[in-house]
Amino acid sequence: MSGRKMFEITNNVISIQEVIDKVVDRNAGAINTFIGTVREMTKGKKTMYLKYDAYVPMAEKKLAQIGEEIERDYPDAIVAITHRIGELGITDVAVVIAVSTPHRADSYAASRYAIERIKEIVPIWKKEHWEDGEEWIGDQLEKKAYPTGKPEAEDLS
Amino acid sequence: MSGRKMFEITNNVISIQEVIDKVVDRNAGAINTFIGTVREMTKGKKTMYLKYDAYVPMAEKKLAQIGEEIERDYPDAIVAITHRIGELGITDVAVVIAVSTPHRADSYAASRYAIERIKEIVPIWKKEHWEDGEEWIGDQLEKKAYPTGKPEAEDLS
Amino acid sequence: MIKVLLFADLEEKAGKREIELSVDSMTIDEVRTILLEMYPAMTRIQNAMPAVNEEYAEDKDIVKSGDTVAFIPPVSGG
Amino acid sequence: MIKVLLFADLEEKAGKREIELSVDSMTIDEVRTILLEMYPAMTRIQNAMPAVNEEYAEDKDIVKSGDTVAFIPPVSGG
Repeated sequence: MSGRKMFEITNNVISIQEVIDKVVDRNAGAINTFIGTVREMTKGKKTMYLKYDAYVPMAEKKLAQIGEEIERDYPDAIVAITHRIGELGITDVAVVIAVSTPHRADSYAASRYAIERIKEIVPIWKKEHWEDGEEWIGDQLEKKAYPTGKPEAEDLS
Repeated sequence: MSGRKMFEITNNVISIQEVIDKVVDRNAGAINTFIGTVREMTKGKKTMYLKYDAYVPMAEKKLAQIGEEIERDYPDAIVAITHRIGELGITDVAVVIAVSTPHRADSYAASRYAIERIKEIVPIWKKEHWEDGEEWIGDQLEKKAYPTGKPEAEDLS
Repeated sequence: MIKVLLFADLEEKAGKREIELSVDSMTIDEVRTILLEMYPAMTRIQNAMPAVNEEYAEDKDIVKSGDTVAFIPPVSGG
Repeated sequence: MIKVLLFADLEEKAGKREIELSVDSMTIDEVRTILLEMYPAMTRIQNAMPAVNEEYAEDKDIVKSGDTVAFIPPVSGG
């Protein structure tokens, strides 16, 4: 894996195959991949496009932390995550998570954990652009926010 | 989706991106992909290569049945599955499942359902080739077999 | 004539994937018995699930001339 | 000098992402109070989680000259 960045924020189109290639392993029998795409309709409102922004160096650190949390719980797992920022249109790929494990159950559990943690601790924000306006999501609490308004103590390390 | 085969048995290398492209949808916010790869070590034995065989027309029908079962439980899901047969080496991709859904939880659940069902009802067999022998798996009960020795009544439709 | 398909270990024991039985009608159980008489080493056919014309079937089902009966050993795809 | 980073709605309210405060040392709570005085419209900074030098921190933590304090609104990646 030397030379390949396992946890990355990018301004470019994400190559799904490249993220998957980072976790291919002779001892892996399963690779679970989660791809987050831009959906047109959310709660009856039509999205024209999204803009993602991030606190890039901290976001990459937090993605790496998620990888470490997974490798602590699943010692044979290999994790790679790439999140795109900038302007994205409908069906564009915003995030790709790839997790390889020897057996399939762990690949699903670890991949699911990764996307939930991204939505909790990684400093990335999206701005929805509708026909009649725009808004930074998260501020709006359209999604699960930190239950206490901020990450819990265990999220802070 | 016209012209594209959503449920396919192939002798060729699987393009993961092509399977994913079949389920991209303007109303999908999530695509879960499961990739089954050939693992080197299983229960302490070293696999040299695998050979997969299938009852091709029935296997494609049963993959399509799995797709229908998922679309019954998750009406907005789109499912594509490709399984490769023939000789595969370590890290080669044997199966790719892609499921798109509006929200992420369903994409994980439906993808997991698909791989479990493949291992229950789709007539595909693998033969392990070790340094000191070879054997058709399934016959060996190295994995979960039909609990009653055959699919249950509900598997037969 | 009934067409029989064999896979995996069963195919290897028979030395072929396809067999034709010159009969008009019989139960799947009877087909299995005939195959075991022809290929006594094919013991695992006992654990194989029958399918008729590409759909799973029951041992007591009757197959007729023109049908294809497949014996599906426990599967191992994925 | 303490560097302050603002994102998303906070950045828009301030009209910039980066602000420098010419102070030697203060709590994060005090930094937040200063920012609210500078930009009264930036009310959502109350719901933002502070980070110091790219790690989440607590409001009572003290930042010193050379540190970078970021205010992280509820995130919405993925």
